[in-house]
Amino acid sequence: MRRSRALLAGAATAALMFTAACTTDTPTETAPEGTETTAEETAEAEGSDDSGANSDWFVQADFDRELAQRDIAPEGPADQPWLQAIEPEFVDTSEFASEGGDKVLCFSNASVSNPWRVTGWITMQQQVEVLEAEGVIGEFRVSDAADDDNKQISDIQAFVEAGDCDAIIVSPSTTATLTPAVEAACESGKPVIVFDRGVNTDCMVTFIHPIGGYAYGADGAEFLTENLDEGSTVLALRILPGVDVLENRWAAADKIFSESGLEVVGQEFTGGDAAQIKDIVTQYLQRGPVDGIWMDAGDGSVAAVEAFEDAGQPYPVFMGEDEMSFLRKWQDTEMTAIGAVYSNFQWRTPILAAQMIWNGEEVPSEWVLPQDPIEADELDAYLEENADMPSLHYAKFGGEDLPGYPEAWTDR
Amino acid sequence: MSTSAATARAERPRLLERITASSSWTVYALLIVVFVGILVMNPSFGEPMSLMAFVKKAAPLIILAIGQYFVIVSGEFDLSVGSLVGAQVVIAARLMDGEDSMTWPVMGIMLLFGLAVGLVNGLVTTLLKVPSFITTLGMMLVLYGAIRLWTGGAPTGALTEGFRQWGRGGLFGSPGEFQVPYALLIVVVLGVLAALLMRRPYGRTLMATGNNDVAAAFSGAPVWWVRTRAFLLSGLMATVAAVLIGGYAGVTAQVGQGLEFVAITAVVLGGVVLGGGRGSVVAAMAGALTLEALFTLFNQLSLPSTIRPAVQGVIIIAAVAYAAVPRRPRRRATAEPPSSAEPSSPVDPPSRPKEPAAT
Amino acid sequence: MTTTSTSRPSTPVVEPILRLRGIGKEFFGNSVLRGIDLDVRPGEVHALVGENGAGKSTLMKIIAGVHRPDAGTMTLDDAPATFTSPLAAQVVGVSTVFQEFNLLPERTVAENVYLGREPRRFGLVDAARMDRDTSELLTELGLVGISPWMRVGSLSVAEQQIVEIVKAVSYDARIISMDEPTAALADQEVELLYELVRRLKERGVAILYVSHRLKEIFDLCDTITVLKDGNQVITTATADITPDQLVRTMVGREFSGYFPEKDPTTVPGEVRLALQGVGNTQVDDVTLEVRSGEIVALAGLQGSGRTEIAHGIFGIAPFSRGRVLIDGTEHTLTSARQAVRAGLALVTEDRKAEGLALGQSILANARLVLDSVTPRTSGSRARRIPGILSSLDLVARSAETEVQYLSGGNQQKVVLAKWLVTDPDVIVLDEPTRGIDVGAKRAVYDLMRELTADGVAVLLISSELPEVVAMADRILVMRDGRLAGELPAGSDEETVMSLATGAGEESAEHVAVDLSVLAEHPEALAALPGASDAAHRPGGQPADRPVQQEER
Amino acid sequence: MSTAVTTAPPAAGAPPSSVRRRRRLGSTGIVYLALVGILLISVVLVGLRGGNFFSQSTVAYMLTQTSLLGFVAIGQTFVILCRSLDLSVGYVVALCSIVGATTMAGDPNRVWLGVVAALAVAAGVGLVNGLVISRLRVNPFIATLGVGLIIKGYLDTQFKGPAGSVPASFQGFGYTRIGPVPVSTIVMVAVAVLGVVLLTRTRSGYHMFAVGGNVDVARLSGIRTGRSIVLAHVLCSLCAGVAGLLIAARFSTGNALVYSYGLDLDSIAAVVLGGTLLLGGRGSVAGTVGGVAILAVLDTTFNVLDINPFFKDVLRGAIIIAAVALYARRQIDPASSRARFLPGRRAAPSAPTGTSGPATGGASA
Repeated sequence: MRRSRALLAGAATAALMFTAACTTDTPTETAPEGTETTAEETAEAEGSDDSGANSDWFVQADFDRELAQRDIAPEGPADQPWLQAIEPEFVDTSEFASEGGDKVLCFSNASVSNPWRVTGWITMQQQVEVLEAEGVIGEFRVSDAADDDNKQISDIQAFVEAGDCDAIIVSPSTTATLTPAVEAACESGKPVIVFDRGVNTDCMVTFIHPIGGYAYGADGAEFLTENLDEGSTVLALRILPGVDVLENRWAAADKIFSESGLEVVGQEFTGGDAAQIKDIVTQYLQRGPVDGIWMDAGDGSVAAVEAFEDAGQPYPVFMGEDEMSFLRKWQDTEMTAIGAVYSNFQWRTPILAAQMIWNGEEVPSEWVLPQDPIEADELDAYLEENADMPSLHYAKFGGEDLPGYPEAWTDR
Repeated sequence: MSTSAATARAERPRLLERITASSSWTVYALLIVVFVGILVMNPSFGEPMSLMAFVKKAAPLIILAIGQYFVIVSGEFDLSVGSLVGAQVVIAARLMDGEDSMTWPVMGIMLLFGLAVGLVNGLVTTLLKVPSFITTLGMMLVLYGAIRLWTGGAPTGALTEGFRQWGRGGLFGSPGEFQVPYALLIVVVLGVLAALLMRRPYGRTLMATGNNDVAAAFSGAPVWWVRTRAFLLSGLMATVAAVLIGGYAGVTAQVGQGLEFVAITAVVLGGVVLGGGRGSVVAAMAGALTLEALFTLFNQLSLPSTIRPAVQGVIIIAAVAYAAVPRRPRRRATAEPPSSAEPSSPVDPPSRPKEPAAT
Repeated sequence: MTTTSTSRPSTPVVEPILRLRGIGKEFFGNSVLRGIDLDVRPGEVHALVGENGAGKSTLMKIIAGVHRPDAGTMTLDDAPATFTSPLAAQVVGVSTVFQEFNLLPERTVAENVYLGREPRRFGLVDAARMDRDTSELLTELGLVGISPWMRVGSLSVAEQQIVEIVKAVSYDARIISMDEPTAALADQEVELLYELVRRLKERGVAILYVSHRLKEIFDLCDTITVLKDGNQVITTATADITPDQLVRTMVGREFSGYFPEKDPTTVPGEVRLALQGVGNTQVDDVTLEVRSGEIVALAGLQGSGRTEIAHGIFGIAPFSRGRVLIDGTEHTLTSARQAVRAGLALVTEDRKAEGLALGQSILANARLVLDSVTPRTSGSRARRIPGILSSLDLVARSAETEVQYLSGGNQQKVVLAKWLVTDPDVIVLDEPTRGIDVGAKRAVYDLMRELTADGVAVLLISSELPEVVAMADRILVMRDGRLAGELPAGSDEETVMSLATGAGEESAEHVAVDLSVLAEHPEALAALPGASDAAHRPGGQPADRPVQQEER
Repeated sequence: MSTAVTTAPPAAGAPPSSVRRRRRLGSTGIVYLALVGILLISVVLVGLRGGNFFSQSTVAYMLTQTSLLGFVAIGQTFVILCRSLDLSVGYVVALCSIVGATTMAGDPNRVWLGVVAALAVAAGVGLVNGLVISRLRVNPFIATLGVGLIIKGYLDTQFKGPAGSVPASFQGFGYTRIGPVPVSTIVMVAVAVLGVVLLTRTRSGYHMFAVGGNVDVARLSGIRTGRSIVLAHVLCSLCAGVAGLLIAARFSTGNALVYSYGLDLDSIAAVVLGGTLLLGGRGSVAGTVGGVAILAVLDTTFNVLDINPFFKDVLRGAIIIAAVALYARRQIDPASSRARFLPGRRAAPSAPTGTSGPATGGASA
């Protein structure tokens, strides 16, 4: 009896090893070739073929919509941008309405692995404290996936199975990969709120996000185009390849640059590492002038500016983010710059959305928050307002009216 | 047993012979090739400003390679240096918070912290007998988590100008013009000190410990302390590297990430053998310099950033494989004493280096 | 000196299995073997002797398939044979047991024996059969102390050696070469090996036996081939040669004068090292003194606790009881470092594992103690090293040569040099002449005399009785972790032996028989006589346990 | 185990093999003992917070966490046993998730094609790793790091983000559960059983132990050591390939960024936690599964207790070090070889009284 089982296992092993033996002779290139074509097929199937080097990520319709949304006045209270929405299509949430407080709010967080997320996470916790004090929220249950999609899928599954979440908030780590998990969460009958990055489904009650990556990239690219003469050189600094929100930013910028007279001398991935950024900029400066810097995220932007200082070169026209270190450097150097914004205050919105849903109030099915870059004339105001904030804080964090302000953000 | 006295006292082999006899000569060759490549692609790289900018960027890795060298040559690994560099920069920023008066006290604290991490790594490895790969892997996780726990996830505070000058500034001239970077001076000083240290009793004991720790112990070497000191040196070097990196580029959340693998790669590229007991610190530094030069060359070639890791992988494997291949005949030649020198004692050439000269 | 084959073997004429004719070997133009003719016959034990570097190892490696000969022919069963690898040789029945064990300590005996050719059933390893076959083999060879499922790492050195031989037998070996099989064995273990060799011989296996120990050669071997400087000096039946002649053939010098005379002006002085009732888990209640200018020998069987005394003195495995006095001051030594500081030196038993960093240069090794213990002054003190090395007649290309490329004797000289340079007051020599050639041995003996003349106290641990008897001023004999007695200089080996083995009444006869052989060839005593099991086993333990559990 | 036990001639048959089996479990036993210990602490801690550690969802969560790392760590066991190392596994997982997903392209009929393609690519990478190490004699650390970088370069260049899609039928591999037990865990256990059989019941497995224990001995015994190393690497990559397919099933698409999950170092930590020697020659797949389970229990507990994610890293690092220190402490104990000497010594009539304890090591190397 033991033997026969061992035999069976042996046969299976043999089969496995046969597979190995047979396939090892296959040149490695064959399979990847196959995959490459299918990747393109997929891209085409999504109807995203367009001009430009970045056809994988460029969708003309999305680009057009986001650029247009920048000029649309949002609905909602003027002093609470986190409650504003652009062209909202409200959905009825009465099915989720329920009496009583002390709700269990579950939040599956992708990670707090970068300063932008850390800032937002503090804001979110402060907002939760307000609602806890009001008795709306009884328990705020959080799973942090540490940027691991697989773990986040499990986290969401665990929330669904625990069964006692009154609402599930998801900040997805990657758009495509979390779709099945979010769909499963929707099917559980609990209200699901997705914010920041999206998922490929519309089953959730609301999807909260600022206008988006195209707008972000375009803000900077347009600013550079306006402030630089034709033929000027622009260096694009990017963090990672393959992250959709970041790819959209570059796709928009690439599109705008290709239609302007600017010359993009290079696009480099830096991992957000200041040392690498500084080194890369320095090397470009050795080879020739760089008139403008475009960045897909503000991390390490100060290092890029310093590279110009250390090389004794004039400051470029610069696109940074609303990160304090950059804003301060901007003020010190008085360079021509823009601070693009990917609205950090969106971290408050899901909590408030959950409260609205429990109340049965209608919410936008796609809750598009405003996303306005910081321009030179607003710079001083933001700096003054955030004077005590640490250098990796984000100016448009939108938590000034919360009771924990400012200690929660200054004393991290 | 006739000839002897003269042979035992024989003078050291000539420099050229020593360079080519060691496995590290490939790294010098590669270094020259890469530099020539860069200069061909971009002659302006040879200008003093450009070279000094390169030195500032390369200095931290070279210093990390020195630290990693000590640990590797003693037969261990230090995977925690990347995390340590990150932790140190964050500690510096948080404790200084832009106060100039705090620069020196905080640098003192960083020094102590770096030594403390090295001490823990060393003691856990030597006294608790945990393989250093695991010790330092654990330390990497602990540092990564602890530092973020302390700062709430993202670095806070700011570095002072007095701190930043070490990685950013230099002697003679003003910023934006040609300067002799402090980083260059620090690298040269540390490199010379490291090379001297390896010729000192401690260096030789370290090398012997990496080669055969039992024999070292029987010869009176406190093996645990010899190895722990290697980890202390690694912690110290990581601290210096942190000062330079922080100074060069300021604080970001990502600082230091993955540096441990780059440092180990650099050291191995320099012909230092993983497992201990073989290799020179100068070659390890050359390995680091080569790696940094390679990154620069990629940039000068306008290689798409995404494909660079692939090219880097191929070059590293090729270089290490190349260094491994021609060693065998070369070693045999030295193994075989010329017949004229000692007719009475022909040594069987070892069929494998591990168990030579039986009978 | 290059005459060959002066006499034919006296054993009944059996056709050789393996025939070597005119074998020569060069390494990089350096000829190490020339014109070797060798006939290996079934059921014959053929000794291969010669000084270190005479070419024995190379010849063995050629037969084993490690090296290929550059000249000459090998025929196996009258068919030309070239072994491309050790495995190829093994498969046709030519196995070699090297000095370094080719065993995996983490695996079992059976797994080691059948390594590389595990029996299979339906594609899977048939572990049960493997155990069974190994067990049968062990029983057949009379080895009941070892079981197939034991982890090899848990076996003693002798047992591991036996596993190696069992492995060779399992290949249905017709020729087994053994490279100094007794070098690391305790004496009762040697007896076990003898027994094994005899059984193999009965089975018609041809055995090629390399050894430095003349006793073994005369006990075991039918034929002797002497190599010198790569030439075959003689091949003769054992009966046709005396040990004295044999030694002369090997070294080309008379055996007398092997041990240097004691300088009459050297007289023992102050007590340098004193142990008072020391003990730990390995030894107990040991009291001894070594004076300056005195050589005290610590004799005894392997595993009797001699090395443990050395390790205890040196702080490697410290004593837990008793007092250690150095120059009259009590010391608690818990590390080698403290011992060195206190003026002690220890030449360890196992050169390669404990004595040398093989990958480092001669100079680096010679400096190691200075560098480790007295780093501040090592630079100036190390200047003496070249002088010391040359006074030891070290042969090497340069001081930068890595010690792994040196012969055993030269390696030992490097070990000695690294201790001499520390100017020790007390030097402990643990088997200083093991596995080194006659010339190097002589250098060690000379050195001991010089040291005592300079007032150094020498504690000599040795299994080689002639060495003990000829060199020591006093002989301490250990047995089972305790001192069994003290004998004055000039005591004969017989007395030492009986103290060491604790030979009782009932076994006296056996010992006497053994020693009668020794009496005939006192100079041939390169090894302690093998003591039978019963001879020194108190309490009459079952005799079916031939493998005495000795610590290595 | 002193020989006193075996003075009676051992009969060839059941007793020896049963003893052997017991001894084998010894080293793996402590891993599972540690697992039980950590499990108990977890149950108590979760219980104190009013939770139930053995609730269906928690168990399912834990098992799901086990599978992905389990596949990779099982593979890693083979190479570590051979005294090698594979730092490219993370990249292989990413590559195979993409190859699998893009080959399937959402078509249920192409599931098997996708599986075969992914595994073929994985085996190819393993082959390259193995050949670079065994033929070019590049240190495994550098070789696999280099191959990993090459794959990374390919992935970053070719796939800017998730690619391909997986048909619903294949998603079952990632989501289907039988009771609290996910299918992926069952497959992982099956792979583990295959691994156990391979290591303890096939020549290839025996030879891997030999190559890791002492490569010279293995070579002298006629083992083609290069082949063992290559096989180990191929198996390791295949396991990583299966992990990649699991990723594809869970994500319903392939994702290149999976390489940043730290699977390489995690899997090595799990293998060492599982009692396998980092220097090769000793270890077991069963132990590795135990090691993976320890990490999964920790993760689950941290998750249930809602521990700060950064504090998790601190605890994880500290626990890995502590556990391995614990194992090391046990291995230092020289009793196994020394105890053989003591009974004989004690049997001597005048044996000193203080010798009952195990000998202090140090002397032997």
